[in-house]
Amino acid sequence: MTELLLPLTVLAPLAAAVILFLSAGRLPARQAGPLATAAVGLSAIISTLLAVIVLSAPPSAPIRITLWNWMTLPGFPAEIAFALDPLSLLMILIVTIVGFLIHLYAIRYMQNDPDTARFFGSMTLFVAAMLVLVLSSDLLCLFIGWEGVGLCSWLLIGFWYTDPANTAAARKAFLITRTGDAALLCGLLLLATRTGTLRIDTLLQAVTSGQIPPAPLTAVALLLLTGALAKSAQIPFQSWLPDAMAGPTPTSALIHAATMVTAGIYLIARLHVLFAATPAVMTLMAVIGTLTLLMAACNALVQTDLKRILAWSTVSQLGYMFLALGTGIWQAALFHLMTHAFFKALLFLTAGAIIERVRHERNIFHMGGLLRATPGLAAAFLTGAAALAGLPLITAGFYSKELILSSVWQATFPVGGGLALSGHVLWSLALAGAFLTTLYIFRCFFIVFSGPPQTEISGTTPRLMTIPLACLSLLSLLGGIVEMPDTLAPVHLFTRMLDPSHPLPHTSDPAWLLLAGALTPIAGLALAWTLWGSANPVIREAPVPTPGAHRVLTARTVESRWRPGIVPDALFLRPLRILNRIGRYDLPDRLSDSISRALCRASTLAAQTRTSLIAHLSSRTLRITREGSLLLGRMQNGRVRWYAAWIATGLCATLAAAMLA
Amino acid sequence: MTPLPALVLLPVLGGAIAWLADRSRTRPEQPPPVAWLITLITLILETALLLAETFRQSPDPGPWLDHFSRPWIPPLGIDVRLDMDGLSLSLLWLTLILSLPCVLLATRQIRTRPGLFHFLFLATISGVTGTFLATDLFLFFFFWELMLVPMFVLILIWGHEDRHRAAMKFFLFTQGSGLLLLLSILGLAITHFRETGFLTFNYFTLAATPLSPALSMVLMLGFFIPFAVKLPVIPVHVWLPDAHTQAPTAASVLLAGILLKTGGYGMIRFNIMLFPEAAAHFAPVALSLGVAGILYGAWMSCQQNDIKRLIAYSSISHLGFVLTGIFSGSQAGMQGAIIQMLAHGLSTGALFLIAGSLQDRMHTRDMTRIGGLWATMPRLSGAGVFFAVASLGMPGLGNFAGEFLVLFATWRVSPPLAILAATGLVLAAIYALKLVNGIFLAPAAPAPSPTKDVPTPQIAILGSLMIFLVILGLYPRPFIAASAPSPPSVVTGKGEPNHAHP
Amino acid sequence: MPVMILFAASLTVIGAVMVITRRIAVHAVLWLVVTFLALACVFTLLGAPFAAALEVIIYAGAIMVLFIFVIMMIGPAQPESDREKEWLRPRAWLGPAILATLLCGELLFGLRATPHTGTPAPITPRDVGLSLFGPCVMMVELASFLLLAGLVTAFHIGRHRPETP
Amino acid sequence: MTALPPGDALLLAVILFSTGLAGILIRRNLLFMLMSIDIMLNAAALVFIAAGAKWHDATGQVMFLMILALAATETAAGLAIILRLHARGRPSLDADTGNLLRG
Repeated sequence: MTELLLPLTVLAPLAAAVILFLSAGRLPARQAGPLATAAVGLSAIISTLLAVIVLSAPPSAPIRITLWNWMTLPGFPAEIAFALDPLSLLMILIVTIVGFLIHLYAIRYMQNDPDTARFFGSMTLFVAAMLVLVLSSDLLCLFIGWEGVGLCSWLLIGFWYTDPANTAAARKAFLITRTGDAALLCGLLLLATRTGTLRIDTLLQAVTSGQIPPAPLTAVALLLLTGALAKSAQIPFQSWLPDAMAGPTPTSALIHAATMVTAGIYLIARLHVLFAATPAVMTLMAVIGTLTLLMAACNALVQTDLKRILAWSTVSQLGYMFLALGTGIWQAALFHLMTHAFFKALLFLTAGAIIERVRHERNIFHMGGLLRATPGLAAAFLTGAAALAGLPLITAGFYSKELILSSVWQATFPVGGGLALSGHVLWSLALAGAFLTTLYIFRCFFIVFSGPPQTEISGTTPRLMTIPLACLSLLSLLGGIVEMPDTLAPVHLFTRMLDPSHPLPHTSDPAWLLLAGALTPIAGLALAWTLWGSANPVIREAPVPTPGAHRVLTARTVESRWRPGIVPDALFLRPLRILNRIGRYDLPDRLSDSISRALCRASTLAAQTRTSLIAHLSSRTLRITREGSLLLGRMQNGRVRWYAAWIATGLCATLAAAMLA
Repeated sequence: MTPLPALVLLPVLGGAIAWLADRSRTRPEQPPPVAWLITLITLILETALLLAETFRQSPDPGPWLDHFSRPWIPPLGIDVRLDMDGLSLSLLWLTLILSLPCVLLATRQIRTRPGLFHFLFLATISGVTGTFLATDLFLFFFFWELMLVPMFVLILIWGHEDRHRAAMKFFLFTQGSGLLLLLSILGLAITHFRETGFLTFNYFTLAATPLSPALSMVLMLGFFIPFAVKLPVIPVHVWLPDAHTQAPTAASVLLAGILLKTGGYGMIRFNIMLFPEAAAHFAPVALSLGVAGILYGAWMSCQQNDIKRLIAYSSISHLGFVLTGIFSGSQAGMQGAIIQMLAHGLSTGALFLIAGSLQDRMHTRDMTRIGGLWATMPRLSGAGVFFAVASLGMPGLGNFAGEFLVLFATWRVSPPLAILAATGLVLAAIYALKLVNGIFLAPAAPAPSPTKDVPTPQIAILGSLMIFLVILGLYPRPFIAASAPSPPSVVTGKGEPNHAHP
Repeated sequence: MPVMILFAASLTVIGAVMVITRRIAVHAVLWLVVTFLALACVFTLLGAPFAAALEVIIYAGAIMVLFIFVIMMIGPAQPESDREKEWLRPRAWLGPAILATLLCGELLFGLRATPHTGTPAPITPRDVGLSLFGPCVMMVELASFLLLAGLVTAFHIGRHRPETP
Repeated sequence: MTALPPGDALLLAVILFSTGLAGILIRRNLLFMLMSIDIMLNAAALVFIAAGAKWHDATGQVMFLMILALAATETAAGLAIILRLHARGRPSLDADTGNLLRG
């Protein structure tokens, strides 16, 4: 039963994608959306079914299905094989359910677009690729999905290809992730040559049994981490994600919530045993996560584009997840991934609806006062914002973030050489990040929804779009109760499900730790209210580059076009561009061309020389002849005396010759 | 009765008939395209023949599938010797799979002297077939030259604006290196004559020639350079972009899809099999050249604005993988190289077909002047995106399978080279995306877009190529198993040289 | 008698030089007569009295008379003298003089070593007559032909004809 | 009587000949040229005489007679030409205008 259902999960969206692409231009636009939604919905139903089967009777070992042998090499088998364990199960649930809601939403959202077939084809392919990624039991097979999501993100970000900026953003996303992919591929090659297999379970056994020496293992971990960082838009690869807002809003929701960026988290969680064996890499991961979450939160605080704020918030939340992964509590990372998927999808879809209502205006300072016009959207956005900020007790985000924070507090991060980084430092930084998170998301909320209306609001949000919003709001609020801190209630359903054999060590956390985590968002909310939300807000106008509260937080000018990706651009794209400029000419080609041209010129020259030489000689001969004849002619001038003189001269000469001889 | 000689002779005979039929036509302006029809029939017959050959019971149990041998010039020890192993068979299939779409899609539009065109086209195919089958070195050289001359004429007469220069370049490079090949063949045969006292050009006999290491290296290089020119390897690749760009569509497809493969085939069959030790010594250089080709081709490709030129440079990049795989010294690399050859033939051939049909419709190859094709021709654009994506090495498609195997084999030899080659994949993404975002998913451009998409049958042909690529990418195992080259030492049965004792 | 020889020879040379340097034709003719007479002396000294006699009779007599006649017929000498003066500029005679001197020098140099033999015995007119009508009778015939041809030519050219185009 | 050695006579003939030659080259007047030619003929005659004296042979004087006839003929023809030219209106007797001779 499960053996049959598992491939079907992937097959349904894949088939929809193939049908949609093959039907290019034939299938009526109205049918493309429902078809895709139905396929993803089918997939979601199957996943739910699988979840019921698996959870009702937890099997001792993961369910494995080998579809076929991909390549067989001496000492290296590669298979197309799926495996279902709780981790995969969680992922496919998130991907299919959130994906389904997003598709549902997109039916109406993309109704008027002429190219819905391509859109939904790419979307379903995206889901299919992500499912392949999370289901594969073989890293090489995982790589298919890994590249597949990159490809689909490129297709979708550049969906509106008539604007070159969109395709440029799409290419940037693909190239940066592709750079990470190359690193990942190198890591896979290293693993494959070391262990002779890329099957995940065999691989992890090899790691635990110490089959790989530490140095290659660290190299593998670093390479895999690079791939994951690029896919999840962490420092230094973060610049592609905000640009990816160029795509349609459902795409953004899909990329940020369900697919694409979670792939990196999933990979590391999947290989957590391998990473656990390399503590230095873990520390690096945690540090990068912390830095990213702070940096992205600061960026989000100064953006004016609604979608960009959300994009940076995604980078920031992914930073939390990497922090959790670096700490070693991958369950917490996945818990946050799940709640994040709910509220981020909610936020994006709401944002899309808002933007549609205000005539595609994306600058938050041109909105305002939307609360009265769109109370439903405001409620949805507030729910999402609250979950993102992690307002205590009532939101899912609180529980997941709290789990991460409390674990970080207790962890230590070995740096190497006996030194270790205390978890307290990272905890305080992460807490500051949480504060900033609340600040920026409620800044956004207050600016958009309160205050005087700045723009005309038109139309209504269709019911088909509100249903997903409602579902996601519910999930954002209640999704967190599956796992609670011990201080509140000992509910550990989530972590138990993920890893029944190794439950998280729940030491007695001090109560103030929880309190700090709970109070920080509230403090942030209060500050945001003071600054932007109250009747007499401190800051109301669109931020201009003047010294003020904003200048404290960012050293650069505050513009919506501000590109925090400058450093990675300089790192990756500029050298490529320079190389491109250098490579405008094919050097050997030039060389052979110039040689041939030189030969040609030389032969021409030789021919010319020859011709001119001959011409010169002939003309000279001609002249000598002519002059000689003239001379002779002058001798024959008919003057007797001259003849006599010539005779005498000849006589002289003859005599002289005779005598000298 | 073995059908091997028929396989070789059928295309050129069909071509001759096509030519004559076209000449005897009274009103040349009016289609029916007699030559085209005859060509099509010829190719279908050839396919049937190859089918029969594929499923024929092998006459002897060895890895060689079929033999054919007749004396040709006995005093010099030259035979007409054709042998087929898995490698030849798979490359022959590639030849047919590519030439059929070529004829179906690209050659019907030929208006100037269609008879001659089809004759030359089929003559090239004959030459290629012969090259893949010949195991007498002299005969091999004969076919090697045979496939070159018609291609030269094809470029010279039916090419695009700068065809004369391109054709001359092509001819000079390949002909010049062909001379080296002849010298090496003679050198090997004469060495064998000195050692054993009888003159032969038989591949299997010559494989057993005892050679000093230095001589072996010299001869190996003598074989390597012409194959490297054909493949092409980076410093001697300069003929390729021009030839591919200027050739007519069908010739571009033949060049990229099949003719380049003769280089790879030659390297496997002659360099690796005849001189294993010398090849192993030479491997570091060849690997470096291959990786340099990968990076350089991709880099150059990123810079092009001419569609066909971009594809041509991407070929250099892809064939760098082939070279790297061949010289990586392991079976995995060899298999990867073969898979890469097949996949590259399909993907690049299809891209050239698409570029050719675009040029037919829009009369330009300049990417800056083409754009927004998806809106008007979504099916062709979809195919274009698919093949571009295949060409950037998307896992699950044929190219990735080959590239992965090559990288895998290379990593065992030298991880830094493998990392560099993997960097080539990033560059591949750049040029492939540039191609797609330059013409298909791009803002509308000055050149007027055609209003009609290509008809369904043509898309179906491209679709079949896509299916081949997907199968090659997802299930390459049977191909890997079937296309393994056979070593020269295990030949048995009636193919054994019988003139060894004069 | 070397004085006699020297005198005759130098007179010959001086006469010849005077002939070619005179501006007036009659003077030149007279100097030419002097030259011929001196040459007749030289012939005598060489032992050829017959030749000397002929020299005086024919050259100095007959041919010079011819010259005188012609000069007479041509007419006044005065403008001719001026023209000759103009023609006898150093630029005009320097080159020919050098050429002639060169030839003279070469010949002298070539003939310098002529052996001196004894004084020749004189050849009498009888000897000449014997030779003339003996072995050399053909010469006489030739000379008569020559003279005849000269006669006819002179007559033909000198005949006064009406101008015909 | 003291005779002139034929060798010395030759030297005299040379000088005489050169003088005649110089006269021909220098003078443009036809009359003078004729006279110079006579001088040169005399020089030649002197050589014959000297040769005859040296070998004591009468043939030298025979040749002298021959030259005598030649000179007479030449002078007659030359003077006739001069007269003719004069009659045709060339009073200057310039030899260098001889190339303008017509008819």
